[in-house]
Amino acid sequence: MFYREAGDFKTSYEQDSQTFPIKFDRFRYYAVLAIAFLVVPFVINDYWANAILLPFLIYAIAAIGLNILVGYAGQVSLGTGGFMAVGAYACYKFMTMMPEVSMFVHVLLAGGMTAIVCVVFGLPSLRIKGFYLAVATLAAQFFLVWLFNRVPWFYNYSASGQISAPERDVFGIMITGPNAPAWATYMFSLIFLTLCALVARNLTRGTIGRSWMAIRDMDIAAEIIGVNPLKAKLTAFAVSGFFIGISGALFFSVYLGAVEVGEAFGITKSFLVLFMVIIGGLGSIFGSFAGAAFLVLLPVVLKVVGVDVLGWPTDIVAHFQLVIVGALIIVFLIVEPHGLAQLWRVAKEKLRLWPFPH
Amino acid sequence: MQDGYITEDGRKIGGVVMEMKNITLRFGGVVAIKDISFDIREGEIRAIIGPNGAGKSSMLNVISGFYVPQEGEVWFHGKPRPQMRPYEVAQQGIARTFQNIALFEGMSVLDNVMTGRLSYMKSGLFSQALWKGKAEAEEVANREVAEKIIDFLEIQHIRKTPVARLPYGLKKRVELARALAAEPKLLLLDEPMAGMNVEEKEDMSRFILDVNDEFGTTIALIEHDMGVVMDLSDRVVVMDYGKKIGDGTPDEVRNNQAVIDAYLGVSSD
Amino acid sequence: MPDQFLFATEVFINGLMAGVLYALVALGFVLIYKASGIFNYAQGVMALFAAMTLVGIMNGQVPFSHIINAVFGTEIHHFGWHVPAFLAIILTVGVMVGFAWLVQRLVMRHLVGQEPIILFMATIGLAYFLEGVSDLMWGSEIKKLDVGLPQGGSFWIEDMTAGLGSENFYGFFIDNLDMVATIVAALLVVGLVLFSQYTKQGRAMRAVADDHQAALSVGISLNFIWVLVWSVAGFVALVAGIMWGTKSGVQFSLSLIALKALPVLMLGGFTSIPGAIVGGLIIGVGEKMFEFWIGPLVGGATENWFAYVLALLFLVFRPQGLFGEKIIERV
Amino acid sequence: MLDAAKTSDVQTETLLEVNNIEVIYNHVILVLKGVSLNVPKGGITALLGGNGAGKTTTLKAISNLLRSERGEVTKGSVKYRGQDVHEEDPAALVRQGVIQVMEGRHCFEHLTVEENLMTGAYTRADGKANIAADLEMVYSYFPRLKERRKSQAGYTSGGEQQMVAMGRALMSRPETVLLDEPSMGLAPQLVEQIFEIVKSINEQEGVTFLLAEQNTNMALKYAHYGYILESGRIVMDGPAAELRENPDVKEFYLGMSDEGRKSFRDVRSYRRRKRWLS
Amino acid sequence: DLVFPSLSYRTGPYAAGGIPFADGYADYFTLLNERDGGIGGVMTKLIECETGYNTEKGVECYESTKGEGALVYQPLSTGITYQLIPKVTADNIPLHTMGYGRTSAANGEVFSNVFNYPANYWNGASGVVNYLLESNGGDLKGKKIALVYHNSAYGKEPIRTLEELSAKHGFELMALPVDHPGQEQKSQWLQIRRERPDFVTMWGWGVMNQVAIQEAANIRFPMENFIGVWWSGAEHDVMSAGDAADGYKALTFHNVGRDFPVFHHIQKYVVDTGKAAGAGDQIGTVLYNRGMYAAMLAAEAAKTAQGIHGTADINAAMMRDGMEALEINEAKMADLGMPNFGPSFNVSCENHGGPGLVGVTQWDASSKTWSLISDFKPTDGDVIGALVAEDSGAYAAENKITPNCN
Ligand SMILES: Nc1ncnc2c1ncn2[C@@H]1O[C@H](COP(=O)(O)OP(=O)(O)OP(=O)(O)O)[C@@H](O)[C@H]1O
Ligand SMILES: Nc1ncnc2c1ncn2[C@@H]1O[C@H](COP(=O)(O)OP(=O)(O)OP(=O)(O)O)[C@@H](O)[C@H]1O
Ligand SMILES: [Mg+2]
Ligand SMILES: [Mg+2]
Repeated sequence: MFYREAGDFKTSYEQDSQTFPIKFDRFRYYAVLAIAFLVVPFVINDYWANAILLPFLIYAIAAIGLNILVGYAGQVSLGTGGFMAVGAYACYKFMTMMPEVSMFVHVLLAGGMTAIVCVVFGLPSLRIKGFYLAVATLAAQFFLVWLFNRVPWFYNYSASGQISAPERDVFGIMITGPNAPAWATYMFSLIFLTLCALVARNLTRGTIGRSWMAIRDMDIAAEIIGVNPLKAKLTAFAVSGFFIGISGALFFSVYLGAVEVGEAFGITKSFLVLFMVIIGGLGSIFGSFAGAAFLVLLPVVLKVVGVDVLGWPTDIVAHFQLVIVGALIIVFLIVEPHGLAQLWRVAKEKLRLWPFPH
Repeated sequence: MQDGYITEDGRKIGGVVMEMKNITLRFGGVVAIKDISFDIREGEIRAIIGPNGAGKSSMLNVISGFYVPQEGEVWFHGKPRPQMRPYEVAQQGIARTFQNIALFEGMSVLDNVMTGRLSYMKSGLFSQALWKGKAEAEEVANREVAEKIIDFLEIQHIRKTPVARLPYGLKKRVELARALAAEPKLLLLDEPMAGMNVEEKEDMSRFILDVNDEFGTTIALIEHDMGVVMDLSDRVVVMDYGKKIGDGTPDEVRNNQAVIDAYLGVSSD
Repeated sequence: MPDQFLFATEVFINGLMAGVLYALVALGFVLIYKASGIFNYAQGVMALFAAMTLVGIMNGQVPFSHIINAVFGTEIHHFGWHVPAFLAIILTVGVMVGFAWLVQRLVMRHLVGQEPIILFMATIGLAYFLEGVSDLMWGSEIKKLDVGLPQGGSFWIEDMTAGLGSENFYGFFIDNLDMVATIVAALLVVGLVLFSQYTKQGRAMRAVADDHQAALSVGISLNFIWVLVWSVAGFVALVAGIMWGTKSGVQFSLSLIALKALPVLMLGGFTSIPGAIVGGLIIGVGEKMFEFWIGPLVGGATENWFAYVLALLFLVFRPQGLFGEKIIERV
Repeated sequence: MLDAAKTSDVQTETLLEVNNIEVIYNHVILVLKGVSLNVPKGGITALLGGNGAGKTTTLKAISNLLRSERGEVTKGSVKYRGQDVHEEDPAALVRQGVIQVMEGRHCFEHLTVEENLMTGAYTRADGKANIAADLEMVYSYFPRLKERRKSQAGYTSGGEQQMVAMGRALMSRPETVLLDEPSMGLAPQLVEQIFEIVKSINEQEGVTFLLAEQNTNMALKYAHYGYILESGRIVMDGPAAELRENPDVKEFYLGMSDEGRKSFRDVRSYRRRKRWLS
Repeated sequence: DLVFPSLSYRTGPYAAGGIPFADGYADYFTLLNERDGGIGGVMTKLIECETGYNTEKGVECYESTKGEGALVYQPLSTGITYQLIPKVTADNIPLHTMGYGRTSAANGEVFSNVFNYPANYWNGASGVVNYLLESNGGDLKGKKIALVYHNSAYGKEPIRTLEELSAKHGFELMALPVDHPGQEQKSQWLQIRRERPDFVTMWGWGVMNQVAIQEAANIRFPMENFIGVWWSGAEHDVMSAGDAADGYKALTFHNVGRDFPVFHHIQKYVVDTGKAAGAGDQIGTVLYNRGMYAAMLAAEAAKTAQGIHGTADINAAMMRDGMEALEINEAKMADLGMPNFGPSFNVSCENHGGPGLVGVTQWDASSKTWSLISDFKPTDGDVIGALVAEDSGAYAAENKITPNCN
């Protein structure tokens, strides 16, 4: 028995509803946190920060946000790219309008802004369901991108319509711009990710989370037993928008530093985040992490293996990358439609039973 | 009828809590309910029976506010109930179970039961996000109620199991638990015993009677097993293709020729 | 007649025509959705793949020559023959049927009974896969597709109508290709409607969409139905690919026409074949007219989002689209 | 395990043979722990048992519908007419004459009642006329369906849907019908009617039935032979008449004590179930 | 080794343009290695990294190659350029955005590490107008010019300049955006048909180009009056419209065709020895030539740097100095086997953009060739200079850069 939960008794309901009811899990969780906060910042370099860790952290935030909407509340959204754009542009406007304020505040405000926009586009979800809703959210995607491309106020009238993040700091440490040290950008994003994950976890284990899931599983029944669908759906959109906005803000300001809306926040972004959520596991916070890690790492790994190790031409590798990503997605769905998180759960269940097969 | 009476086995039945007045419900060309009136008294077990497609479930849906009748009114506590959304109806103390189990498949039994308590949980988004203060206290308090009901229905052992994995009969019981968790004044049960064997029906009957006894919950019940209906209910409404063809005590109904023709058939006991 | 009115009419007609082209893509979606409840995101890529295959066959290109050359150090690119368009189309249909079979075999059959969103994701995976394969197979440069369809404005219509307005009005501009597309689309729709409504296979197809398990239980072979449907969808993709490929050359962006088809689907209803056409027409006209009247006021390029917003607003009033099956809500 | 043939008075061919099967869901949940049963040709065999005993799972294992639910038969074999059908796909089984009526109706919501019935004839190739005749036959068994033939099945009542599901299966002209809880949710008259229909189809058309039922009373009244399933194991089997007289069956499945049927109101305490095996 | 990363895109929506450019860029360095043994005796090493025209991948490529001693980046994407401008400045690696990117980077006082010689978009915009002026007897008053542009940072670049020029020369400007990818342009072309501008100019890329040319042919817009920027003037852009595209014009800042000795060398040393980056069939195409031209400019800058710093094994900072001191003249080019291949120009700290000389090419559908029909001519320095000063000034202020040339 590698994995034990026997002998782990709870004596109160608080204990029972804590995030990691099993001691072993709790321990592992603290270990991961300790490494992330206390070890990684000292060993990080530009490549790891900019090519792997920042995108992972930032996409994980977006994935958590989208997972709340899709995985918990059952409202499929393809507007993530557009909402991230709202976060990015809001952040840009706040950064340039109030340069003296801390970056923390800018990012949070950008999240709030996105939450509002997300709620507006969430309103039709009261009537529209399923794939109709999914496609309807594309309206947000295209409209928002068009808007940010079209209205010069959003990009401060720059000639090309690009926005570039000015240098901003937190407590005197550069967070944005080319001179921000890798560890600082990493820590900044990590703090947001940790907070978002905690908040998401708290929300999903409590009342609001249950009403989201009820709406997801059977909306009519949920309403009849007393869930207010308006409130449940719109809070889901708001919370999800808040997270996605934060990730959009970080994506622009901390990670890329300059974006062009159509390119950075196009429809492919929406799909990418949705992939993360599904491959990771719908309705699982851990899954959001797993999915983000998987899809950030996979192309890098494939590239390294294909180009650097095997020495194939880059275009063949790039095409193979598409083939492999596509095939992997399908294989994953076939093997475990409920994502990496479920795979992990099943593995745990098996370990618990080990060495007996059933 | 007077304002309340005492049944043979000594339970007290109160005044009318809900009254359906001339309800008519149509779906396009189909008339599901045709000008039906009946009442439900406080503390009683009221059965609704009738052949398949008679409109029984539709009637419950009208009570729940899910279907809006074209004609007629629902009176609740002596007042006509204004048009309201189903969740508002639920918040007035009306809980129910569904004919085709409508549990939240992606959630554990415990969470399902906890959803029954949503109307009691009022903490704000912010407090919940931080899991501090009101949110946590509320969670614990309501969890206690939920656990009590779980104990009562003897489903402790599956508390953490995702409901999708449960066999049919247990799902029905979980559904009942979810409805009870709302501590309703009026409980609507749509075929709670369908798909159960006798032993399980006996258990379920026991639960229903206990709920009625211990919490004084008024119960409206749809059921096709005549044994159950006749044994449990105080009064029975009989529907047939949208019309009411009988209303009265089990004995009255049993001997009503129209009911025998339309529903019971000759061989019923 | 005032020119402004004539211009508006012209935009209107061209909107209709553009709508037909969108509808051609949307049809493929509808077919698969109807038959399996799957929202097949790969439809656009299928159109690309079909068109690439067609061009490849016509030009006698060696498939996967790029990899073959990279691995074996050879220099082969072409077989050196040219296949006539007609024959090439038939061969391509064969390839699409083969593809349908593979999809069924390798993907669908393992995902029986899964939730729609999972199936949707699988088709996105498929889209990536197919995109990579098409490029590996036929190369990613732009290819010209010419199966002999006429192209360019119709002189005849132009001459006939030039007299309607002042000398500022040249006559209506109507693209010959669009007219061909309209005829083809009309034929396809009629054929498909008859098929799905009045044949045993059509009925089975709709049954499968509702409930996989139940369909299995009455002996409908999901595998067969899926191969059938994906083949038909592949054929529709080929038709769309030919039309769009003729218009803009065969290259990567062809797969993005799927995005143009989605609002059409919403508006027409995911399950309705006539809906795809009507939806397409409404979207085509709507976006062109909007761009014509409102576009100049807000800086243009409204077409990408207008269709979606229109569809969205429409759905708020009719959640299942124009002709979609009513969403059954019961407890 | 007892042998069905031993007790049956008429020595008939065994159509369906289930040998010691084990079923696992999701790779971890073991549901059937070695179930064996025999279904003789032309008989009505009942499979009884409480909730979650594994009746549905057994039927699905036979008709090969498990795979789509992430379940698999890991041990044992299923033979139809002596042939192993374990690997066949459900459609092939239907063509061989085995059709399942699934628990919970499973109608095609968006198809009309008539279209639903017609899908039942999907595997048939014996001409439109025969199919039309059978459609009339189904309508004659279930007149209510004829009235509602043009409405979408999704909007019909529970009972009507059950009729649709039954009728749909009959449309395939089956040799063996696996009937999962046909009485669930039906009005008493209709339950009886359905069992009568089962009986008459069985007698007149010679269709074999394997019937999973909760309504033990009814099932044993109409079945020839019964198996009782509990927690994934067959705990008792025998001719229906014998089972009906068995005191345990009487108490737990028929709700009768020595004094005859007792009122549901009188069950004052929950009984600890007595089990044959545990 | 002298490391030259090539952020290429051989996949995705813009692959058709990305492939020949990347081939040309790579083949030239291979040629230097094979024929000359590298640059100044040090072998060159090309690291290709696929971006798919995607900024995030661009960042990944940048981060993964910069540690290898990369000398200069050539991202061939305006989006990635904007991304890299601050990063290269911080890392002190030069960035060469030839004919694309951020136009105001021509101001080397602000953008110390970014170079966009020999011409930029604003030169392009002015080049179009100058060409039209010239062919219309110096007068464009009352004429109407339509700009069909890719609705992105790239496509929007010329608008400001064209607006200024329209005020200056009195023509009317009509801007028509086309959204990515640009497969459906009916609206835009119907509008052109209605409003009948005298000239159409285009800032397109990818499939948008072909569709525009096809649509122009469909409405029978006279091709001679249709001028694309240099990214809208490759063979594949015109090929699919067939004969109808005959006469279409495009700007350029280098020569076209394969009649240059350097191509014989490439054929001999690179293609025939099987070392070509692509299939070897792209030589002489517009974008291949451009890629090769970019490589040549990089190699020459490297040579210059070697000269300045007296070492053959230069680093990125030295490379930057080399680029800033680059001199290209006819003699040098003839020496390299590219006589008259591009304009002569000098780069300086104040001017990273070169002289902005722009030529015009025209497509001949029957022979399927592009030919240069106008020499490399200067563009409107006053207008452009002011715009550059304004935009780079704003950038400097926002990023607290003090413009200086030390
Ligand atoms: N898809 C599934 N995944 C996991 N477990 C399942 C699944 N389907 C059924 N089970 C489990 O298998 C056991 C047997 O279920 P089954 O449906 O066969 O019972 P049954 O005898 O038909 O009961 P009922 O009378 O309630 O229909 C149950 O404990 C159930 O929880
Ligand atoms: N949403 C709806 N749309 C259309 N028709 C409906 C709808 N809901 C119910 N009906 C129809 O109304 C009639 C009554 O249905 P209802 O479900 O109330 O019957 P029931 O008495 O509960 O029957 P059962 O005992 O079979 O459950 C049926 O004929 C049904 O088809
Ligand atoms: Mg009902
Ligand atoms: Mg069952």
